[in-house]
Amino acid sequence: MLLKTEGVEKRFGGLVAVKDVSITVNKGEIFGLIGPNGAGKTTFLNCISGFYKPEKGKITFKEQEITGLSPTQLCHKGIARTFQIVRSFPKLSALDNVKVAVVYGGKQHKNPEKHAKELMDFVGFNAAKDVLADNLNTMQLKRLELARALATNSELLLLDEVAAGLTPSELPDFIDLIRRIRDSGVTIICIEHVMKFIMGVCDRIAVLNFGAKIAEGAVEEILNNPEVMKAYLGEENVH
Amino acid sequence: MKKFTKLGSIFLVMLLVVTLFASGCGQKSSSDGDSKVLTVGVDLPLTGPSAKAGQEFKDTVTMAFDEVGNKIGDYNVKLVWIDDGADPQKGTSAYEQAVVRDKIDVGILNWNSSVAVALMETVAKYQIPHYFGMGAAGTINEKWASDPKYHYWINKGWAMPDKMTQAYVDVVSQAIEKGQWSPRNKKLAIYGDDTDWGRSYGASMKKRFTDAGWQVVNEEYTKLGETDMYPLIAKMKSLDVSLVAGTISSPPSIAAFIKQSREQNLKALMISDALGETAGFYSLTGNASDYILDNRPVFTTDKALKFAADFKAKYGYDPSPAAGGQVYDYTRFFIKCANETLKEHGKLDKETLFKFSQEKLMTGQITFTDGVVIPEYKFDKTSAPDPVVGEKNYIFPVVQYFEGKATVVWPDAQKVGDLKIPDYAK
Amino acid sequence: MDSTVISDLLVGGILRGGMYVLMAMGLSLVFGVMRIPNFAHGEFYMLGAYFSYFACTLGGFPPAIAIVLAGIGGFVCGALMEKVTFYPLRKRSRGDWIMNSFLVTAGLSFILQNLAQALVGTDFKGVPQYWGGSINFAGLSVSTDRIVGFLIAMASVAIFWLFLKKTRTGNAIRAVSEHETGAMLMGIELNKIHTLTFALSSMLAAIAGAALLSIIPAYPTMGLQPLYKSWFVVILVGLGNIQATIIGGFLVGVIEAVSSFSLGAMWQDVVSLSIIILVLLVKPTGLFGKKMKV
Amino acid sequence: MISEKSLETGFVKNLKHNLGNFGLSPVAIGLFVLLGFAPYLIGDEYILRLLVISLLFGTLAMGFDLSAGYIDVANWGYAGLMGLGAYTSALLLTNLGISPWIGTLAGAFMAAIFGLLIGVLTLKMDGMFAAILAWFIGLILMALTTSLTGLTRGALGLNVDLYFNTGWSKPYFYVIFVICIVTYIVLRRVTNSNLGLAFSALGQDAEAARTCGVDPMKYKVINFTISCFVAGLCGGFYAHFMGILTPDIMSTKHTVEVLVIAYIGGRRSIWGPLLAAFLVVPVFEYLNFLMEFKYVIYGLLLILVMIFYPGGIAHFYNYIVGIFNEKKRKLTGPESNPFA
Repeated sequence: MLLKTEGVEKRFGGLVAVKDVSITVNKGEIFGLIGPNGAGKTTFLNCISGFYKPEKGKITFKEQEITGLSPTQLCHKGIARTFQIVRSFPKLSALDNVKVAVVYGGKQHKNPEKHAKELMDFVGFNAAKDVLADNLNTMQLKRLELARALATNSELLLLDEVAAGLTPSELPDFIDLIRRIRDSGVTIICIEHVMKFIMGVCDRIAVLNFGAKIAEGAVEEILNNPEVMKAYLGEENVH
Repeated sequence: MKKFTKLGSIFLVMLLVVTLFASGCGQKSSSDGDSKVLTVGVDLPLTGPSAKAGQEFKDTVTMAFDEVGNKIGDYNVKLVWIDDGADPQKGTSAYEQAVVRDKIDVGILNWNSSVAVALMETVAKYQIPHYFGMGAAGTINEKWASDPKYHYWINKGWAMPDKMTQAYVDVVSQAIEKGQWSPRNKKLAIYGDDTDWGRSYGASMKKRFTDAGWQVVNEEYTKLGETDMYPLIAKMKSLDVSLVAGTISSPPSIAAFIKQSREQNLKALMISDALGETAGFYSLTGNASDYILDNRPVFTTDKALKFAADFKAKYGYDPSPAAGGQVYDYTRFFIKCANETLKEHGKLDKETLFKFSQEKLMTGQITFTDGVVIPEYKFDKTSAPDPVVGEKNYIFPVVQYFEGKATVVWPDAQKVGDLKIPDYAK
Repeated sequence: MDSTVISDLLVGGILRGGMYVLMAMGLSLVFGVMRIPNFAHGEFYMLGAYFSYFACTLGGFPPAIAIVLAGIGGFVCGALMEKVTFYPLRKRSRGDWIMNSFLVTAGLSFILQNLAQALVGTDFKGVPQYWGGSINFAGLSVSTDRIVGFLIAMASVAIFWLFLKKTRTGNAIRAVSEHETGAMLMGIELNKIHTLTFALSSMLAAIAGAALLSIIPAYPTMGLQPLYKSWFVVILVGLGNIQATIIGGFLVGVIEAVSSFSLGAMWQDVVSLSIIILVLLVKPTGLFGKKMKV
Repeated sequence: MISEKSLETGFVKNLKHNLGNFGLSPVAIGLFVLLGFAPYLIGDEYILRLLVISLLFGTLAMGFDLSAGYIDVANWGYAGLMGLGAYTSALLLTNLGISPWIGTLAGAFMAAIFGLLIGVLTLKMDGMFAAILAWFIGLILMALTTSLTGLTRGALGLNVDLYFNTGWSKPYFYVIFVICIVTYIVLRRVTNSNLGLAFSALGQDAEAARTCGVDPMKYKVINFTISCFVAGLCGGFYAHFMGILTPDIMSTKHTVEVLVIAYIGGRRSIWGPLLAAFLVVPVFEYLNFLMEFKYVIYGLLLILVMIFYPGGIAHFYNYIVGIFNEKKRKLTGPESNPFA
């Protein structure tokens, strides 16, 4: 068991965005988080990654309580994330984008530049490494962001809709990349809408609806769960 | 295509810069000529917060030199306007430019004290005599006294505020003695704007009125340009003062103070030094300025009135007695000094002009009695760098305003009417 | 403190605050809708004062008309400047909008101030009174000009407020300030709204300058103080929060009046600024600030 | 066996690399050396003084650029901190007789401490709020300087002794020249190092930077402290160069002057603002005869630059270099960059 949340709750004013969510993520698995729009997935992810401080509940990572720590502290503990809308440092070169994470990610490297380059190759970043991030396309930025997240020596990687916006032809490549990342020893939690992606990579998934968890388990099991069908699949188009 | 427009715009900007450069360089003046030329640098704030005074300086100086045909003896006078922008750093740069580029032989005038202190350094280093800077603050006196090299800043045109304030005490004391005024108490409030000028005046009045038995119950300075005086006046009212004294040099502020004190019915006689310097203050204050006392140069003599009329005819606005009248006097005093120097030394340059100032001007041997606002401009060793203050020398009459017109009430030699006390101050 | 002093201060503070409200509202509006931290806001105040002065003296119009004319003048100038500067800037800008637009407003401020000085001169151009006389009540005496000026300010604020709340255009402006992309999707023409917003904001500042002409004469650098003050107000209540500027304006006015009375005039800035900084430390978005991303 | 020639190129390359670490390209060194001899090459005292002022503003603008360009907080209270440094040094000298050299450093440290405070206070705020809070703190400093007349003499002005017992610009030139070079090298070194990477990351996307492990508090505060140190250092120089201080030195208009230079020079480059000072200061000196229209042009230029070329000189340079590199790439074949 790598990460465990117990009864996490997050409110915005009167609105309960995340309600009593408990999940357990094991080491080495790819854990999917699905649910309709506005179900509180990203909010929940923000609670884990330290951007929001939950009002109630407890989050433990590697047997240590991490509730309420800042993103920086979590990063140093080994939790990295990507963003729903890709975020880069537009006026830094692609290499420097990754280098920031190598240098400040919490582990000393003798040659940060080399390590960054290796990671960029690993995620299949195919543009020139000294190009400003501003000039990259979405696909390149997504890979860059992954490299950056890995560069912090993360053990747990939180992916927020990483497959959104990919063309069907790009998808297999990406699924393969995620698998390779997992195989390198990183546990992954991902929020996803693209069903093909979920079914392709996830070991287990949890379903959120109106901020509450309604199911958790292996992929087939969940997809056949009648409650999930009602709450989620009934309303959304399955890809 | 996009690249082209980008480059195009850069090119445009570059072009602009280059033309500016070119036109700037084209301004260089040739000071070489066949005839003898005396180049006079006039330091004044043509831009920045004191630009109003600067413009009046410029017009007055132009007028004074025009009257002598821009000639001193066989020397043609060339005027160089040094715009100090009322800022020490800009001022010194501009002055350097005037010395190095325009090769000024001598400097005259100045307005802001802080600029004056900075310029003292510049004139000392080039050994350019600078006559009659008008900055008044004590910082100038301090620096002047600290090292003889600063004596190139030849005297201040304006006496330190401290030397001028006694006049008010005399007026008020006289009125009480004569029974013209029996104030309900002897409580005084000092006000002013938070500038070197306002503060030094306030401090001086505080001291002198305290010596004369008045009790200073409030001393307060407002920010330059402040126009909401309600809290200040409310405080004066609550302290029940019967006299308020001070000076505010910013026209909107002083107009606001005067108008609002009448609005709020402040029951006190008011001294407002420098009010008369705001030319046309009456158009801002209206009748709220009635009964106010001021100690300013005024245009009373025929000569003065003629100057004021000539000035108005030429430039279309009324000159103020200080920035106009006094500057006019000092410019003419300078012309007199230059003429005398020429007579004595046979030539005009920075050495002779400096020598003359030390030998004749500072010893009181040469004075100026032909002025429009002051009986006699005179300097001597004891007063330096200030002018000699006294009833026959550097003195301003105390005036009282009615409908914007100044009536001289002191000294007795010049006075036209008695001090009048408004009903609300009785 | 006896009661007349208190009422003196309160009335003084409120009269002062009324003008801050008028100024701050425009500033807040422009920031809320266009994300421009306007450094040239004070210059429109100056333009208003000049317009009114010339309308009064050259045009011979009665004060009320002069103030209205000044408002219209401010509106036209504001619209013009928006079209000439911010419109092209918006078209070209990629990122850093806030700082770039701030610098453009700084440039505008330079230009307007110095053009005024070059063209109109450094004279203080004022009228001794608009209406004259003073109104007495309960031992207080306040000049008519001040009261009427205050009423004009309040009326402008009220009309402006109704405009924002009740008209279609007003709603569109508010929609843009809430969510720009959303508003665009609703079919609101952003360019028009931006121009209108800037023009309205300039108009409010111009009215403030015009209404105070009998108290503060017009001169080129007169805009600086009101600019600072309106920034104090806007920051105190929260950037972009238009309705809260009404409370904030009066608050700053009264705080200044009281601190100026009790500590001395030179301390009023220190006091009001310290209060604002303290507020910001506790609540970084201002007293009533909405959470916003910049 | 290593031939002599390759040894030499190796050495040169090494040197170049090491100097590059300090931000000193051969061109920069050449310009600095040339500048260093300027007092001997230029007999004109007025131009020399302009150079001193350009150096002063250039140094100020570099310090400003460190926070405006890198962490994206335009410090509107910059002039206030400069004034703080100036007054600290001046007061130490007049009241305690402490040498102006030590005083200048003390002033710089004083400003740095304030920078640290401002950094800590504005930590939680967006760039915009931080800028305005810094502005307010600058205004408070100015108001305090004006009001605490017992200490600062307020608007009466404070006479300050100069560094040297002379008004000639030459010695002052070398003082500010050294300050400028040291500032330049330190700032280039800092911004080219990992520290600079952290600053840039924070300035460009604070949230992403946090997920990369960059501690916003720490680096923002470091940045502000360094930037304000430079302001204080320049303030001290100003005090002992001009000989007079009034609270006006802290007014916002001076911040705007520095800001204009920094922006015309180009943010996030350090060298751009320095270069811009040498363009802007002399050009506007030449325009003195235009009076008010000079400032109108100033405003116009600012607007034009912001609308048409917000990246400033530095960006323009990078753009040109970019074109060259692209050409080179095309010439050397597809090896390096098939995708970008």
